[in-house]
Amino acid sequence: MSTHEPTEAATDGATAPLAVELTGITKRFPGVVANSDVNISVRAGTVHALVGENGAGKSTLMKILYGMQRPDEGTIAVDGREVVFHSPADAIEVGIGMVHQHFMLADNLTVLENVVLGAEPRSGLGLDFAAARRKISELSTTYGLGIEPDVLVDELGVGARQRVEILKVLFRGARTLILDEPTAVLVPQEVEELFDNLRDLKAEGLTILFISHKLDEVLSVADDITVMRRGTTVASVVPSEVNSRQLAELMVGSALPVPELRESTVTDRPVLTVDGLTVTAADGRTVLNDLSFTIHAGEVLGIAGVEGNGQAELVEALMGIRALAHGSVRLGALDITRMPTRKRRERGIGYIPEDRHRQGVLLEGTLWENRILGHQTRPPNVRGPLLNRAGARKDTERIVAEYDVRTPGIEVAAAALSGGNQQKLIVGREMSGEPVLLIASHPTRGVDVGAQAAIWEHIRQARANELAVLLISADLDELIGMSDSLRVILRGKLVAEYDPKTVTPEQLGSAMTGAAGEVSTGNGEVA
Amino acid sequence: ACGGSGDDSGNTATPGSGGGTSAAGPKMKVGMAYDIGGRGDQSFNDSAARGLDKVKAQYGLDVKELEATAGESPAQKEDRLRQLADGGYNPIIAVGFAYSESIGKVAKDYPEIHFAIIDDFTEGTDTGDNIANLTFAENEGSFLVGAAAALKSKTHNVGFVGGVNTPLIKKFEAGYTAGAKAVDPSVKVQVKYLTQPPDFGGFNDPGKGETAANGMFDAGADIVYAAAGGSGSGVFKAAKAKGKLGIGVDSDQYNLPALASVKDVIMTSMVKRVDLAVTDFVTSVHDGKFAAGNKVYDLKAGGIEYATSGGKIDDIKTKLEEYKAKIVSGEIKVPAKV
Amino acid sequence: MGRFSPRSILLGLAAPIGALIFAALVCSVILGVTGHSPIDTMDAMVDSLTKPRLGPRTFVNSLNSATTYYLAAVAVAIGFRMRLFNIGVNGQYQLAAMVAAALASASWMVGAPSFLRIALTLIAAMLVGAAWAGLAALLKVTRGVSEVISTIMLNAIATSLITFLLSPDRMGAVDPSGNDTRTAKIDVGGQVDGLSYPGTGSKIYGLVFLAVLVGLAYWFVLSRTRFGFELKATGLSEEAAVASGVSVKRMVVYSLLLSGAAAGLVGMPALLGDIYTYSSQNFPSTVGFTGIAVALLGRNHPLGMGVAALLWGLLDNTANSLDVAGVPKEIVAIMQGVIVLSVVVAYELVRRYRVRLEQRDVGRALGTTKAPVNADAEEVPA
Amino acid sequence: MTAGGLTVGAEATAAPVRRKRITPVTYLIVVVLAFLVLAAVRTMTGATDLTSSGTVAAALTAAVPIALAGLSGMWAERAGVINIGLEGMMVLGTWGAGFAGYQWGAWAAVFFGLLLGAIGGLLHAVATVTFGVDHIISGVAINLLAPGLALYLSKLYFSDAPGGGQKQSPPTGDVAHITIPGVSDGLGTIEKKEWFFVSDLAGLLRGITTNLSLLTVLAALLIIASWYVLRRTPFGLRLRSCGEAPIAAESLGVNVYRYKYAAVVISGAVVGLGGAILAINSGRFNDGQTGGRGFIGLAAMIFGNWRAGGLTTGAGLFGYTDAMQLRGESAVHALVLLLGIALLVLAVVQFRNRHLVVSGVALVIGAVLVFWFATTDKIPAELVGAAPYVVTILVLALASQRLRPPKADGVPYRRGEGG
Ligand SMILES: Nc1ncnc2c1ncn2[C@@H]1O[C@H](COP(=O)(O)OP(=O)(O)OP(=O)(O)O)[C@@H](O)[C@H]1O
Ligand SMILES: Nc1ncnc2c1ncn2[C@@H]1O[C@H](COP(=O)(O)OP(=O)(O)OP(=O)(O)O)[C@@H](O)[C@H]1O
Ligand SMILES: [Mg+2]
Ligand SMILES: [Mg+2]
Repeated sequence: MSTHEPTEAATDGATAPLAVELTGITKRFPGVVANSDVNISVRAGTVHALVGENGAGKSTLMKILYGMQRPDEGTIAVDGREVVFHSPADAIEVGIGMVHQHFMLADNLTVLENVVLGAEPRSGLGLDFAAARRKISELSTTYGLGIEPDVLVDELGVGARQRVEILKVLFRGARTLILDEPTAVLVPQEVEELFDNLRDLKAEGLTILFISHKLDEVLSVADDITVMRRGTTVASVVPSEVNSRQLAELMVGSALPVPELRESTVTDRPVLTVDGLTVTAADGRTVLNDLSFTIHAGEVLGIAGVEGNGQAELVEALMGIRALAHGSVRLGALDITRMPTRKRRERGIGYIPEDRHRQGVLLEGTLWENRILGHQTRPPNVRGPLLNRAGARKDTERIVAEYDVRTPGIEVAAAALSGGNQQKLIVGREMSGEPVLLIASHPTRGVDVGAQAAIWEHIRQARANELAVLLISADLDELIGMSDSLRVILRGKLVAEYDPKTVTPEQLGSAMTGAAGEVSTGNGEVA
Repeated sequence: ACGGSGDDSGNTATPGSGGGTSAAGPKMKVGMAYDIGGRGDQSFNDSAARGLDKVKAQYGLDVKELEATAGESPAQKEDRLRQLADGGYNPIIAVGFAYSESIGKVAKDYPEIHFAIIDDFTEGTDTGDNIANLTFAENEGSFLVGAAAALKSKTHNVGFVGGVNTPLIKKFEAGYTAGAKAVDPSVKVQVKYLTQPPDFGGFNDPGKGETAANGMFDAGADIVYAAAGGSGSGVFKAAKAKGKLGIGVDSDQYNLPALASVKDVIMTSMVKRVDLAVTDFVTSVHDGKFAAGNKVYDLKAGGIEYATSGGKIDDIKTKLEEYKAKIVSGEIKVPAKV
Repeated sequence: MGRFSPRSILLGLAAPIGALIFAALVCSVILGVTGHSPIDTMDAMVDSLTKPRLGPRTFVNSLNSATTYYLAAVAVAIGFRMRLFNIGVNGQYQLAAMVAAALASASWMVGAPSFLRIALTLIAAMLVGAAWAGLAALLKVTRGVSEVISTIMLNAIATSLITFLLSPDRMGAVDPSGNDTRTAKIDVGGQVDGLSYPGTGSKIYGLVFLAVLVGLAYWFVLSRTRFGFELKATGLSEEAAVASGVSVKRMVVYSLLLSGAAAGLVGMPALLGDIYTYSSQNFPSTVGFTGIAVALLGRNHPLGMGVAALLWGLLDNTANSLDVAGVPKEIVAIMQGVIVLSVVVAYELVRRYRVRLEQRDVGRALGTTKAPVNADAEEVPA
Repeated sequence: MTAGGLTVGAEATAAPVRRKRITPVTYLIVVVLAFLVLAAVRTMTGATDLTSSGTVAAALTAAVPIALAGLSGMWAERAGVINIGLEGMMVLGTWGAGFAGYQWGAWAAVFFGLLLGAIGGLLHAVATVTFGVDHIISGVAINLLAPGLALYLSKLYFSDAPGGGQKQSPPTGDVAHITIPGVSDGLGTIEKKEWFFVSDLAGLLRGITTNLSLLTVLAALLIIASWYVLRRTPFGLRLRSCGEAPIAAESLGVNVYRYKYAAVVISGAVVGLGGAILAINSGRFNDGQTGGRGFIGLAAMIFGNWRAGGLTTGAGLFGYTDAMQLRGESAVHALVLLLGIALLVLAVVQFRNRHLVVSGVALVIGAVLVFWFATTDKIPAELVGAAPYVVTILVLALASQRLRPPKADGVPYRRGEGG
């Protein structure tokens, strides 16, 4: 493996003109230096990948290049000319477009409105809807995006939203595209389609800056790779000279943890028995259709699926947040179909919600108040109807210590913690009070490798102590590595069952998109 | 009787025993506490202000005028009166029955000061040796304008717009209806109150007055009596747009600058001489002739009148004077309640 | 970093004091520009608190106003805590005061022991207030009607209903002066004695202790009970509360009922301690809206609202003195508005500063404040 | 505490599928049917005021300030700023109109109303956009400040003006009113015949063609213009994007602060105009003149689902019942029957949609109302004034709730902190 100083990369590609050159970029936030003396050169007409741990400063750097943040030090040159951006408008002006890590879409506006926003074609005073529609259809066919301009974004799935984001950039005639983790929410097949699109774009001479945590993807699509660690560039490599393991080690500075369960602890004591679970939405659509499964003590059941296929509804139904239209749910021998959420939690169901900021923590509450959340009827947090503040504080200290939550104290607001540390606090809380069942939605999403490993380890230990786990994740490696058995959910139905020991991510991906056709249960071996 | 027009300057006034003023001494200090509308409401409070202005010019008074705030507590009313009393104002006039409770309490603590309250007389509440209650027989005046309305109406259909549904305004209604029926027992009297207490917005919402009056005109009325304070201008506006007539209240509204644009539809007004009551009262204190207790300003006392400005009722004046004479003589007893 | 560190206390004080100074400046400018002397105005306000007779009276009146405002603020704050906007405190307290006044003055009550009568009156007021607020709760949880609209509408409906009920054929009584519509007077047995204060004949409402009690209860319930925790949690994040097993619908109902019950008490100190009748003329009629301002100014905090209520009461009760001094008393309302606005701006600025400090502390604790150039020092747990 | 309120109870957030949109044709059919029922009730009860031209005209006058308040709220909230300070800005508008009107006439009054309202809006924008103050708090502060300021200035400027006072301005004068002569008279003749539907329609048309204030026309144009600007122009799109997804807007180079400022200042100007119209229609500025119309406008806006057409309907409903209750008790009595029938129809509709509980409640209330109508001659005068409020609550409670506020409404925004 050969790595060289970032500056050498520039000389390396001296033959091609530089589309973008960032020199000496430094950006400080209160308490953090997000970027420190970063240097990157991007050759025109290439796909340049940027990799690094969570919080390494990738997004910040890209936001600086896109004019959303102003660097404290350093310069930006585009096509050889030095530029200063005051807002994204300036960056768009010189042909830079960015697809953000999180969707930047207004749900209640149409695709057309989202796309033209800020760059509207006009006729007189008004917006020229006809011209916009024409141009969008044109772009959509050219790049095979399959986008209808007049639907509300609200009605689109994640894949389509991602394509709308790309369309937004193309609509503005960008020559340099920044894609910040565009594949995080896509299944392998969608990722392939996206990469095909990227290759088309590259062929037309566009330059692409691409961020991903999925190193295989990076290796398959990138021409150059820059590695960032703790706010600065540590290496510049070309894909042909590294493998993903080496790349990962460059990122973290040490070996990668792997999600895996060591030995089976599955018992034959059913903890959660779901039978014919059906859920309908407010508008009468069936969002979950006749789901049945059982999780035993000491078993992790993984659910694979493209986001938006009913996972969220399933979790909510199991937690008692959403009512069932039909079917029953039993916890052990107890029928909990109509039990309110609190009672379920009191009976020993732990819950790691998918969106920690919205559902998992009170951002403005202190850590010990967050410790009480969801456990407000149980010791050590309460005595009867009264709070036991001392008890809660003490137990928070325990969690902070046991789960390695990095914080200056338990009186700070949860908002002051980084996402990974918030997640560790949530995991610690939900593992308290000896739960019998853990419902874990994306427990390691957006968490860095160290914290990820710690969370896996905690789940493993609890499983050994006969915890039953329902695991939902978009990370197929995590699903395969951490599950005792796997189910695939598609359009609100459980369509396939696999043995995690033998299944490949590609197989899972096919089943998740329905591309597997008739494979259903037949293909999978029952665990 | 009218306030004497004797001397122009207060300095030459006769020294009064109770008034606390003397020829050589400082000016007599008069405190006035208005109700919510305050000076310039073109109505009730303004009438009191006119009286005050007159005596001020006449006697060279030192006056202090304060007014109430909407929604305030009784304690704040009481405090207002006490501040005047502590400030050495004597006499003190409270304009409006809202001061009824407070004046009773305050007067007890300041026996040397003369108080007057306009529009209220409640035994045990605002009565005392140093309180004069200046009240009006609004029903009598309303009777006369009711009679005028019935005499003038071609449709035998007249209207009454009350500002807020309070007993006081009901007194106007009672007199008005009685007057109209006395002339023409078959006359139809439409009645509408704009708001219900504690919402007193009805005294100050011409828009509501206009809508209500329009409703009455559309339903056949051709003359509407606006016992609605500031909302009356809306009634006149409606009348003007529809070529009908309105009757004013409290002052001679024909002559108010604020109503100049609609004066030609103001047939008459039921005039309540608050100004007269104020000048009478201040004069009495000035002259050392303060008298506690209820003084009723009625037709007989000249405290209630009907206005003839504009000449629209010149033709029926004799008839109205007949009714007036009968009321004064007691031959007609005007009801005070609906 | 403790909540009570010197820095924290200093920052906590900086906002309100800075805001008050700023508000005084703004008002001085307004006064100056319109030809009134800010100094004289200040003088008049100070005088109203220090002059013999006037001073003690202003103080007592302010305390009495504050008592009423505080109760209204608590009523509002119970809802605000969970982002429920009970704009309807105004209607709730008036309706409650009217019914309670009718009950307390009812002839069958006259013989009863004083304590019992007062207790019954208070309970009735709370029940009526809660019931009227409960309508809004019902509409919200069953039909999703925004409580903002429904409580605005219910305020207006309460006004009509009160007038309807105040008729002597219903709950009202004939007023001897014929000038008012009101309930019968509550006789001595149903009244709550006031406390004398040296230098003035005005008395401090006996029910000032009720306000203190309500404040204590508010503090205790919110910070020490499960219910209070759930209320706060719902306010901070509705979805997190749902996920943690809070039934938000139930919380809406409970908190609106509690809020309404507290609102029901708003009129009681004045009713039982001073006015003794519900009168359409003379009963304070806008306290509910004042309560909103006081709650916001006091940041829903039991002590903060107390300070805010006192400040409000003081300002309100110096208005007459200003008028006497020849300064338009409306400057008080302007002052109140400016204070609310500048206090929240100041709090926001301090909050931003505090967050930066907090993040810096966190950064320090984690050792990321200084950018490590070579990060190999820290190893990742395997 | 952040603004925005709880979402509980409003099931609207769900249903990301394509919703059935009401086409103009169905809308028209529903309106015509409703009017038929109204005409039928009028014929049955003989309460001509239900559809008389006078009622329509009065309703229009009453509705205009409320509609403008609602429109104002919509401008601000579409850009993500909750404006509960409408009431205060409206007060500023009334005062501005009083101040300018008596000196320079009614059109100057209009302009000053706009101007003072806009200044109020600017204050709200500074507080909420620049300083990130909670929108509700800022609004409450403005509601405190504005009436105080108006009164303070009144004492200064109006006390000594002829026809003015401490709490009111001298007369403002009025703008021209238009009547289409032949049409109005012809319709008047038809209206008097009391023919079923035909006379009712004539009353409706006559009401909007007779003695129509130019200010009403102005308000109508403003509503249409607002719709056009917000829905059909780049400016409007950017403004709405700030209320739906400000960070997305920022990421496309939209200066979110600028659009929020623009929206809130326009909001202030619009409600200031509403205040000015109120003052001019009343003939002058008056303390307490707005009487909560700002809040009612806010209610109309929520009622109308943050849409121009919807809030106009809400304001119209309110103006209609308000006009009715002021014009005559018999009409309000008839209104009880109308409401009863409407509820019974709703009960049937909801029954077919299988909303059994709602249907049942509507049935019971509807039946009670019809019974009440049948057994009484009039409604107690004290309760008549509550009619507009009761009707609004009932409509909101029983109509299906599909409210969708702008997503980032009331959410604080700071540049460079998102994403
Ligand atoms: N607006 C901000 N204010 C304060 N700190 C910030 C801000 N934005 C980013 N940071 C900090 O800067 C660091 C770099 O963040 P950045 O989002 O660039 O990381 P990243 O490499 O994109 O991570 P990820 O893989 O999780 O997306 C983080 O530690 C974060 O704490
Ligand atoms: N928009 C923002 N405004 C203020 N502070 C921010 C913002 N974004 C991030 N931060 C701060 O940056 C720090 C880290 O945030 P972030 O979640 O991006 O960290 P991270 O390093 O990516 O963590 P993780 O690896 O767990 O995802 C926190 O202290 C957070 O409060
Ligand atoms: Mg991150
Ligand atoms: Mg990132």
